[in-house]
Amino acid sequence: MSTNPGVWLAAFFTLAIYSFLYGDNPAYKFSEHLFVGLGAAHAAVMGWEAMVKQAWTPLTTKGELWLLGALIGGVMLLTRWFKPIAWISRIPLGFMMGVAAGLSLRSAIDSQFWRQIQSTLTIKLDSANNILYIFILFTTLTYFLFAFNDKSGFGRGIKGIGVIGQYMMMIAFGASLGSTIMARLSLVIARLSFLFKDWLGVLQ
Amino acid sequence: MVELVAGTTGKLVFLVTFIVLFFYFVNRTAQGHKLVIRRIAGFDALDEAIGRCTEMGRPVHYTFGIGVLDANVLASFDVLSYVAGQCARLNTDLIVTNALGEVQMMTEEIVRGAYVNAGKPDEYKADNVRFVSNIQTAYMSAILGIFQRERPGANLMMGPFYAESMMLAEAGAQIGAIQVGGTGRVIQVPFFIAACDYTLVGDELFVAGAYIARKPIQVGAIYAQDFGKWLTLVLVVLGTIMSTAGNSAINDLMKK
Amino acid sequence: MKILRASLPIWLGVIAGTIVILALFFKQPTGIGTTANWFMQWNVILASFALTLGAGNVLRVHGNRIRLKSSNWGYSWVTVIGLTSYLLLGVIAGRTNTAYSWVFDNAYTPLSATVFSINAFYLSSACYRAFRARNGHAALLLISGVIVMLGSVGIGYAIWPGFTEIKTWIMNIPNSSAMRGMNIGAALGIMGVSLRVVMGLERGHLGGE
Amino acid sequence: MDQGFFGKIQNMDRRIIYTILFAVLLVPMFNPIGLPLRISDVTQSAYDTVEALPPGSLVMLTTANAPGTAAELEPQSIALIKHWIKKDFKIIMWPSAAEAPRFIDGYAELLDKSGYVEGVDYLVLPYLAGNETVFGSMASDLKGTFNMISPGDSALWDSITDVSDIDLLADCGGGESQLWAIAHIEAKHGTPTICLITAVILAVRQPYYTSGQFKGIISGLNGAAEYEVLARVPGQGASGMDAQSMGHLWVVFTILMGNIAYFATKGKKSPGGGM
Repeated sequence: MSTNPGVWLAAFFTLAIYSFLYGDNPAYKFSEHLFVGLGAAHAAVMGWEAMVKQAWTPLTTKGELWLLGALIGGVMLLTRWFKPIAWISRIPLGFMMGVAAGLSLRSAIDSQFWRQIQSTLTIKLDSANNILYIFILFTTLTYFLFAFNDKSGFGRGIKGIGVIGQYMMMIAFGASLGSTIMARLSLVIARLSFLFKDWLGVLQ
Repeated sequence: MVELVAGTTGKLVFLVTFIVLFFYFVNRTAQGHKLVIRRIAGFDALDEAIGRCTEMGRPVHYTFGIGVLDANVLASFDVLSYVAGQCARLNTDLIVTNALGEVQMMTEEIVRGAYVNAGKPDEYKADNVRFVSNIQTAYMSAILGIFQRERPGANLMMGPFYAESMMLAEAGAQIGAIQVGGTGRVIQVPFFIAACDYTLVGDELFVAGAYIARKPIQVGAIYAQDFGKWLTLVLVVLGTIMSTAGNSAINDLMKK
Repeated sequence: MKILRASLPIWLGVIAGTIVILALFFKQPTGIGTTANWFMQWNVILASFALTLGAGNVLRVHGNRIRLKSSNWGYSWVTVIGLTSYLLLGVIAGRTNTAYSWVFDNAYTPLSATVFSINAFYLSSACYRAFRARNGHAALLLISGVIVMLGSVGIGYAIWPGFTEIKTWIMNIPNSSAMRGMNIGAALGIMGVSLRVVMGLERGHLGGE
Repeated sequence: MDQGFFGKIQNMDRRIIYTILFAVLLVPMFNPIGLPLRISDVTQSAYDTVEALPPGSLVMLTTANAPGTAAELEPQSIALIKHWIKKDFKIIMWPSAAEAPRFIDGYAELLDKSGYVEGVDYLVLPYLAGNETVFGSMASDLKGTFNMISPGDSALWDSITDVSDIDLLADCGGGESQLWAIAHIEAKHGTPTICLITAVILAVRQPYYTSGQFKGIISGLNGAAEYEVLARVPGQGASGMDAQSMGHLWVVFTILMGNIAYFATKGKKSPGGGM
């Protein structure tokens, strides 16, 4: 059995969280509340360090004045804690939203849309697997057509193809769920190995 | 002097076409042409979920997931403002939990706005729009606690979800809440499918504003997106047939 | 002042977004690329500031609970004390400080890892209910899920080697193509929403209409 | 109310499922069975991509590893880095998430022990917030993004000008970061990219492997175990595989029981499955 107080502490937290599987209790409540605090603090510390390294130090030691824009924007973000001037925080927020939207449009059009289609177009319909691949892609994408009236004959036709797509998606979802079990069990195995190896020392 | 980056001409042409069509359809809707959108069960289920909470006298829980402020969050805002309006009208408590400081600020305004619009500004409870944590696991543990202690009758999850989707959906199922999940992050959809009563799959979430609020701008966007899908369908069928015949014209064109 | 409040955020978003998008397409004039780089680097710094907002939010929520003596308010003290002491330690002594790392390794890490691992239990009980062949959808979900589960581990292979082969086929053909279809659909949805922001038509994120 | 045997199974208390799951995971941990391991095509390609690079190549690891995902990502990362050390690569490491720096501390220690010199043979870049933006920024101006490193600070850093000098990018994480890596870095510079991911997201990353945007994928604890075998670097990955097998078997068993009970009682509605 471990004599390291850190290991004992870690073991306490591990058991406290698992106790929630049985039901809510004070040990869980304590751990949950402590974790919320530690989590917020760690994020803030990382934010602070990155800000100092990337903006403050180069600005003050190397005189990189263009960084001033970002620092002012950052301070404007913090105005939200002061009700009368909280609106100022929307200015950098608008900027951030713009950059984020621009970048996500870039990656959506390029790697998620264009190159995925390009890769599809190199497929030759010369084997059952390839034909099936295109068929499933076609029906799935049809499911995501929205702009039609589902009462018209045309609409019913599209909907029919979409229903096939829905069945195909179910196969994909099943595959996801199946491969997820593996991922999640790994986490439990790691915790159990901590408890029985590092803490209790009964496992080699 | 203007010079394009090699291999981007095709994408640029597509983007410009997309924008032109977008404005064309926005104009048409604004002029009063009725544009139709197919039925989406997940959105229709929102009323059922809220209504059940009203009958049982239990609160509705609404959350965005842990992801960054992106397209999913924006779409979710439209759903939230509808849900908050219905809750205000039916005098049902609404608990909103958040993982992003920026989103918290915006949700407070959306929920308060909905209560004001319903003529019940005094019934807005600031304490019910809660920032929980920006760390994923802390966010999960806090919401598990809320489920056990406040027992919401409906759990609505719309936004950029990561691994928290499975835990929240299963914890919601365990307390017997009626659940609607929706995310554009396709990978998390299976977990909602497994444990929710209704699921908005991928792109369906982005239709929220157009479907629920029928805003012309959003309806226009849906039509432009459908154009992109039709184009893809045609390209895929034509392109693979041509590629089988040994002709790579479309692919060469897309490389330009 | 009113213009500043309502329009400036939108316009900054429009300018920033447009430049970032144009930089994907235009090599010349070089100014576009350079400005886009600046904007992205500013955004990285702004994001660091935004990270610190979370701590403020948590303090406000739990401060209110203590003040109003809401249910379980005693535990809110745990949050407030944990947050402030760990934050001070990190800012004053730095992340690489021994005490900071000790708390990270022995409290933060086990808490986070254990909460995450609860997923395994919730997933198993969700599958227990969802994988029930009550209709065509659920039957397909069940069959593909079970095959992938057995095909992923040694024991599945030991029972019948075919599980591994069928699993590889499911992952490469039906799964890959359906996911590709969904990805393409979602990409177009993201494009629609992003364009609305970049063109200044979306205001929801700046606090209502 | 008497539900009968099958009724009871259908509404089995989840705590029973949980308790037995704990037990079946523990047994093989004490008594390893030694079940066979199959190398999957995605892991093989990842290994081949690394193996094909000449010694002394410059590689970069961007990691979003966190305590929640470390059970899977840590064994993968260690196996990959050990392989890199064998190949004598120059290594740049960057934490792309706030929880990742603590893990990079560990990798740096491993490199130090193998005779690597910080700044010359390997370099750790500091964490920057901003998620996707950082990847976009790195792709267009690597040196500007990490402006805190001055000329003269690191011989390795001085020897490169931008991302195109990097011969292989490995992105590790359970979130979106791999997509950002290919959307910005791979798309712009054609940098060969492999990813280290949790088994959960393999299903959605597969199309990007088929299209060649990823040159290989190491996924989940089994991916780590497979990579350990391929690169001949024994590690933690293989040790959990028997417990995995038993856990899967139990979950499949509960699902089968649930179905039998469902058909025996002609089933009542339970939640899930709505679309």
